[in-house]
Amino acid sequence: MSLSRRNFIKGVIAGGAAASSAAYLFRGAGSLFGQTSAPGSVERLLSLTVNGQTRRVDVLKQETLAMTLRYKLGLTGTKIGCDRAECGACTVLIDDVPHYSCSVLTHTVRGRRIVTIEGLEGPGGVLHPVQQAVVDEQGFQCAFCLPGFVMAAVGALKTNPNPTREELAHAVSGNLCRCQDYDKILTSLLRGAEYMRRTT
Amino acid sequence: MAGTLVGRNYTPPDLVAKVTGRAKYAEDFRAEGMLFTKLLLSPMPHARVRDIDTSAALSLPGVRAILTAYDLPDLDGQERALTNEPRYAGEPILAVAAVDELTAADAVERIQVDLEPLPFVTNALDTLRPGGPNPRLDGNVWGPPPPPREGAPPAAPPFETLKWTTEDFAEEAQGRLPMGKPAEEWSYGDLEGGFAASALVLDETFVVQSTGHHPMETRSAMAYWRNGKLFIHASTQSVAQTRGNIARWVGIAPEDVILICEYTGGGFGSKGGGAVSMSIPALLARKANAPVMMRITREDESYIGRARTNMTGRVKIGFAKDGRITALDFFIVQDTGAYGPLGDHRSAGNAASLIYQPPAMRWRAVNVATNTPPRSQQRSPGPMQGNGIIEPVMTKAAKQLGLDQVAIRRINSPEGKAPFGPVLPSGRRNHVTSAFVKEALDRGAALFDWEERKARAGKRQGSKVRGVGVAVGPHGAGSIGYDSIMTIRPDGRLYVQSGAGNLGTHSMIDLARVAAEILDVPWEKVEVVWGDTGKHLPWTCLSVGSQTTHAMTRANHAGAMDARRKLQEIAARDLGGSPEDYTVGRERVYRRDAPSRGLTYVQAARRAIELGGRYDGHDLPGDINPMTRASATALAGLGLMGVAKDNYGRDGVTYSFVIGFAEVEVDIETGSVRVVDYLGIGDVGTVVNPRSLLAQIKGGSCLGIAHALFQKSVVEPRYGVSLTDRFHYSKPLTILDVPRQMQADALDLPDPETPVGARGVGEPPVGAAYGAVMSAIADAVGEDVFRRAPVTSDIILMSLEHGRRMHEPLRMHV
Amino acid sequence: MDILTWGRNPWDQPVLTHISWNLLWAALFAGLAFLVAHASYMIFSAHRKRHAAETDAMEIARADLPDRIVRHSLPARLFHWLMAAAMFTLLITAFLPVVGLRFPWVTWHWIAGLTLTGSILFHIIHATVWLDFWSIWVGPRDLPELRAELLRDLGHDVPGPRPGKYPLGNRLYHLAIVVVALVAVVTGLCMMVRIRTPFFTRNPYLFSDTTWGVTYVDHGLAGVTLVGLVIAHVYFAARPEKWWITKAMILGWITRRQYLEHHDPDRWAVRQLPTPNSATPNSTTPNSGLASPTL
Amino acid sequence: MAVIRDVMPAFELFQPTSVEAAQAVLDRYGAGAWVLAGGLDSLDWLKDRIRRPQAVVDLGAIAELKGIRERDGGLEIGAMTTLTEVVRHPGVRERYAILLEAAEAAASPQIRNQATIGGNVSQDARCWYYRAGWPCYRAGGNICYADTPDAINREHAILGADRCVAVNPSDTAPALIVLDAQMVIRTAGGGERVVSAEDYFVGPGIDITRMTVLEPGALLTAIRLPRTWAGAQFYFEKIRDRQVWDFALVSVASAMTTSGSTIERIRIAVNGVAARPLRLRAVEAVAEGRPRNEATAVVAANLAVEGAQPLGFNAYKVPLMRNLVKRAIRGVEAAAWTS
Repeated sequence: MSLSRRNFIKGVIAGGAAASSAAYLFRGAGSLFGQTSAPGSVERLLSLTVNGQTRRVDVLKQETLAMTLRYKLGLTGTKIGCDRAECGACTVLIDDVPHYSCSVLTHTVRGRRIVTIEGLEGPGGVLHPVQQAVVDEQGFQCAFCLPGFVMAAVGALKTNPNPTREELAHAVSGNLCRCQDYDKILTSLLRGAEYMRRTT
Repeated sequence: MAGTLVGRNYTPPDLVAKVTGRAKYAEDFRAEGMLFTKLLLSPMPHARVRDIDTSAALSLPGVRAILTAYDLPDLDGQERALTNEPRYAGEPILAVAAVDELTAADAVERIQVDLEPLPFVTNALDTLRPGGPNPRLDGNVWGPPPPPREGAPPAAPPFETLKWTTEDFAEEAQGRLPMGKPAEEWSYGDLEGGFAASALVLDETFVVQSTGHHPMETRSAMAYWRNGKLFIHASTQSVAQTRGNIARWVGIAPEDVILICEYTGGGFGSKGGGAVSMSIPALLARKANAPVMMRITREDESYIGRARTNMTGRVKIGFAKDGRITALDFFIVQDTGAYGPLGDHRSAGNAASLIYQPPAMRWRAVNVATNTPPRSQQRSPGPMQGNGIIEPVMTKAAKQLGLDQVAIRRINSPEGKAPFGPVLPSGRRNHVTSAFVKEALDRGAALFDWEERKARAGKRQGSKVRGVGVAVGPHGAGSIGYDSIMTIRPDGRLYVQSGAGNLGTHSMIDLARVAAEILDVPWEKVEVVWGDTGKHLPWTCLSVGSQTTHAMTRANHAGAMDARRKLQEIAARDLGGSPEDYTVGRERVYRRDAPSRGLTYVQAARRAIELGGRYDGHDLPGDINPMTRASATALAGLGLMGVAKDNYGRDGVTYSFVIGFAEVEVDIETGSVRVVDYLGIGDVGTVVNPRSLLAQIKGGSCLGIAHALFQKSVVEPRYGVSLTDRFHYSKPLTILDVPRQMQADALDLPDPETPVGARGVGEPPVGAAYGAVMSAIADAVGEDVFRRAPVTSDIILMSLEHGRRMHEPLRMHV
Repeated sequence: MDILTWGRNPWDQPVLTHISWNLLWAALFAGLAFLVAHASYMIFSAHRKRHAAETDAMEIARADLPDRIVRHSLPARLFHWLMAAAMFTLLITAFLPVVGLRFPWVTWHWIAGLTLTGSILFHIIHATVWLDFWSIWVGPRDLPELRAELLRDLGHDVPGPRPGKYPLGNRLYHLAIVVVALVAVVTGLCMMVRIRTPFFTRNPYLFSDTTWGVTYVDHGLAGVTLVGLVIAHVYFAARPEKWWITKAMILGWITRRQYLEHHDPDRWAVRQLPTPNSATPNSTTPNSGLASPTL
Repeated sequence: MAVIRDVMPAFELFQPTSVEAAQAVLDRYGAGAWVLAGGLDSLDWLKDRIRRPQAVVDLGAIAELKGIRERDGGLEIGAMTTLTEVVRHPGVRERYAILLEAAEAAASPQIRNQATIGGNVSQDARCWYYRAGWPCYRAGGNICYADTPDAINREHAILGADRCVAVNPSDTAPALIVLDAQMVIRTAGGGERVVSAEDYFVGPGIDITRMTVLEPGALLTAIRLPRTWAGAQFYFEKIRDRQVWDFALVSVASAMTTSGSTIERIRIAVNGVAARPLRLRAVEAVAEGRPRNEATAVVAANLAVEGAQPLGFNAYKVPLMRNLVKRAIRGVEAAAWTS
């Protein structure tokens, strides 16, 4: 390789001497490229209502909700499995409706209610009925897909609290599991529906 | 060994963290001043880096460091995380660390890499042609592994050049696998005599696809250095065994690696001993002097994330009238990708000799390298591919001989200490520890209402026709010789150190159930310590190949017996008599003849600390692994320590079996296949954790079903680039592609060669389902409709439409 | 303005894809600019033509010549108009979609291209076998004519060669069109391998990326050049003082007077008389076509 | 310059509340503008860094583009109505059930919750060569990678290919065509233009870089379902590999009215076989006035696939399309297994 190692190393040292900045995934305010707003475009600072709390966040225009949740709000329960709206690991509720948060621009959910897996527990750490059912039935294995499945199921149960096995399978069909005991996943979520009916 | 814990369902202690989102996987960790890295991937399948111009990238504000192959330690020609001679499209060439991902990505775009294209090959057969291109500068096939030498680590097989002749390829046009000079072979018995004595000989070629592992969690990792030690949050299947690999990849001592991986978002073999890419954030963090997060994208994962070896196999089988196999001749061309070598082809040969018990068999293989993404073992590596190649032939033979599909498998199935594989230098063949395949077939046929379903197979209703299929999935199911560490501490709790990965199979917790059972500690008082090499873990098997349950229940059995012995000794020392006079139970060690005389575990733990020496881990057995020794030393003095190596004997090699039963419905107007019902039934030894075990059977079955129906990987032949970089291209199974209810069961017959009786279960269901579903499709629409997988609607429809097989006969990666 | 457009192939290597379609506007502009410039010049020019009296004198002297002199044989005319139709179809199908008038153009384009190719092949054979092949070509021997014509254009009444059958401008134009059209045709035929036609299996990988890039760029350059050339050609055909030539391409003949006025009878000797009552000592090849190829 | 297919580059984001305001931004940024509906197609392009707009115009805040309204005895569906809203709407369920079926066959529940019907019909081709960012015809280059001797083109076109052999991926498109839906377009100049669903889509022969007639700056504002086919007999079927989150290999939609056993009127459309969803006019003409039976279906289905030109890996689409057209005419006999 004719890359000059000396220049290369010099360059790296020079790069390393640049000022440190915050450990965000995306540039913070006063960013390096100074993302300036064109007239009429959205304001970067916005209020997000997540799990019942309203928080002010500086969000880039191209930032997805999954990234905001994970890297700005510390809500890492929402997983990114594909980042392309294919696997469902990032599923959250927006106004009670399941969405792939990897494919929602954060600026489009201003003023809407967002619920993540961290927001399901009741006061005092009481598990949501669907969470409890998943624990009881040991619904998942590696569980990376679990938050997405649970959020999809919780969202579906809001419109159909008494689903058949078939209906619930369709409701969570936008979520992939690679350990793939879909049978047990479905059983546990169905149990969750039963628990929910019992608690309400 | 069933008891109050072993053989019963329980709620694993990690579940609440999982359902609340508090379980932290590698990418969930943050560190002060954390940088982000993005990879520059080779666009070419084989090239040489002539020059890299990073100046424009480095002048970008926020770019902190760039790591190239020059920064990586040499690994004796083995795969490294970055390369100057990319051998597959998508192989990382360099990594940029910057203050955020956007800057890192922008920087990657500003880098000029001058690549010189080199010859490449994506179809394994093409490199075997006379004058065919080689995938690497030094050859194209892996030779046979050198014979193992006492005390030395297994040497890598040689990499050689092998070309076949034009005559060898003569049969290619007929869709039959050319069989030129093999690189490896073995045989036993009278092959020709076997064929001569047979009533039916079938000679079939089958193309088994490659598929990406694609665990839901990609191989993301975050690393930082503190006081000269590397702290790395990564995703691995095997915590204990990954530490040494990371040390080697980074070029430091294993003691200087702290690996944290409490939760692993799946691996399926792709993260067996970690991932070589872990060295990128580690070395970048050192270079940039800041923590580095490497978030691996799904597309990255489809290149660097490992895949199953694809095999094109040809099998010639002779059958007697009653279906008994008289001779089996098996030839495999395995595509082992850009790196290697792998042994799937050997495992496939061994598995075939095991589940069909041919009296005469020949196995020949060529293990070919190509410029396609690197392979690793994937859930049932080898036997599963073998199932795909052979099971449809078994189904065809049954049909031609007028036999039942179950019957033909039953008559050939292994029993007891069944032999398998080649004749060893000792002059004998290996045998398994136990096999109850006939029982499993019988149980399964009954549970599945086989006869009833069989009766309606092949009958049409509207455009729909149904078929049933069965297959026997075998796989090696356990290793031996690992260590365990456990301590009974003065707080009255039993701490079991577990060096296995947490893949959610819960074998890494099940092993503690065995210890608790032996020591009779209530489950609430058991702490399993896992997921962090800073927490002093014992030398543990790789959590791959269905090993953990077998290997680690044995090790923990040994450790628990050691602790028990020490309890007895302490009691005898303090209360008189000989250790044999004492037994344990209800958290006490007490005299058998006077149960009131004894010590509580709390007392015993305190005494052990007072006594020191071997009782609290200051004096350790001589045969344990250095890692175990270091961990036990660090834990010494905390309580009564059980620490031991698994020295239990074993007569034979441990294998598990799962039988798959499938019913499918094929729409002959569209070629669509629906799996109507599925049953997996396991001959997997003693059931330790019933719910997890059935989950393994069903989950593994689903992977096999996906392989039968549509999961694939595709490589564009002209440019040698993977096309299946998205899920809707590679098509992993969804919840709507499986029966709404699946069945699974296990025989629960203990393996006689292991103290707990348990064998592994993760792998064998995959091949069982693969074979069973394809057999069922063959049963529904005809045995000759397909000779490749996945059996997609286009294949079925075209073949039915033309009345003959209508698909690419031999091409790979389509 | 970029003249070429580039893409990056799957190996991230730069590949030429097209000319920039801005060049189409450039060609149109150039064609129209020439047209305006020439028209203005013609209005104000002092082009030195043969005096009418001079022509009168010649006509009397050459009364042996027939009234009508064949300039273009029927096959030559058919060829010309077929090629013109093909050329127009090609340009329209190529460029209307570029300027935003969209329709399925590819099939028409290649059919027209094949028509053009066929007509050119016919023309080459026809011109070689039956016509005075060299009458249309330009060579060093044309330098005196060039000089004379230039001087006449500047208003000088000079002796020196007058055009033979084809004026020098005509011949230069022919040369240009030969080069450009052949480039377009040859590249176009290659490009047919990249699309679906009944003739062969589509194989976009027949050539290397670089070769294809050059092929596409050459085709594009030839295409836009043809736009300019065709504008110029149509313009000249439409100019009143050139009408006699255009008419000849339709009817096949010119009058004796036009013959004598515009041509040098020594350089374009009428070798056969179209009317039976005429005779000329130069008539040596009875029944052969009189006309040499023109555009 | 190396390629990286990750991390969306920066852009300006506009969230106008009226169509006029949206068009003003589109006008201001010209070729640098990008229209964002549900975002599921868009974000793919943006995350892959293949398309790099300066300004993204999110239509999500424009109320007039959302919702389903009664209109002239039919329905008017705002272009920004989500597929789930379409599926759940009682009017759709009662009168235009085929649209429900088609919308429900699209992608996955979460996508249907976010993806809009306007986006579904306007989405770009899913050819994996094109989507990989390769410089093909559709991307402005001069090659079709999917139609080369070795290309892997199982999902590609058998009809109407012109250089590009990609297919239209929309599930709702064939249903809208058979319902004779009218697409309401606000042109760049601000005028309203209504085209039939059939004419909304363009093939590569007409425009190789676009899937629809939408010119830059124009917006699809609504889809009108006329009364014409309300409550007709419908058939919809989508054949795909996976039963969820997969594009159609071939899909078929038909609407029909019968008198006795005779087909009075029929509309039939297929997708997944060409770069635009195809209305099968010749098939309709043959079927109308004939008895609804196997014989008619066979004649019509054979006619449907006339002129098909399969590629290396997609010849199966010919029998598949034929069989689906057959089913769309004669229906399908449900299997009734005893268990």
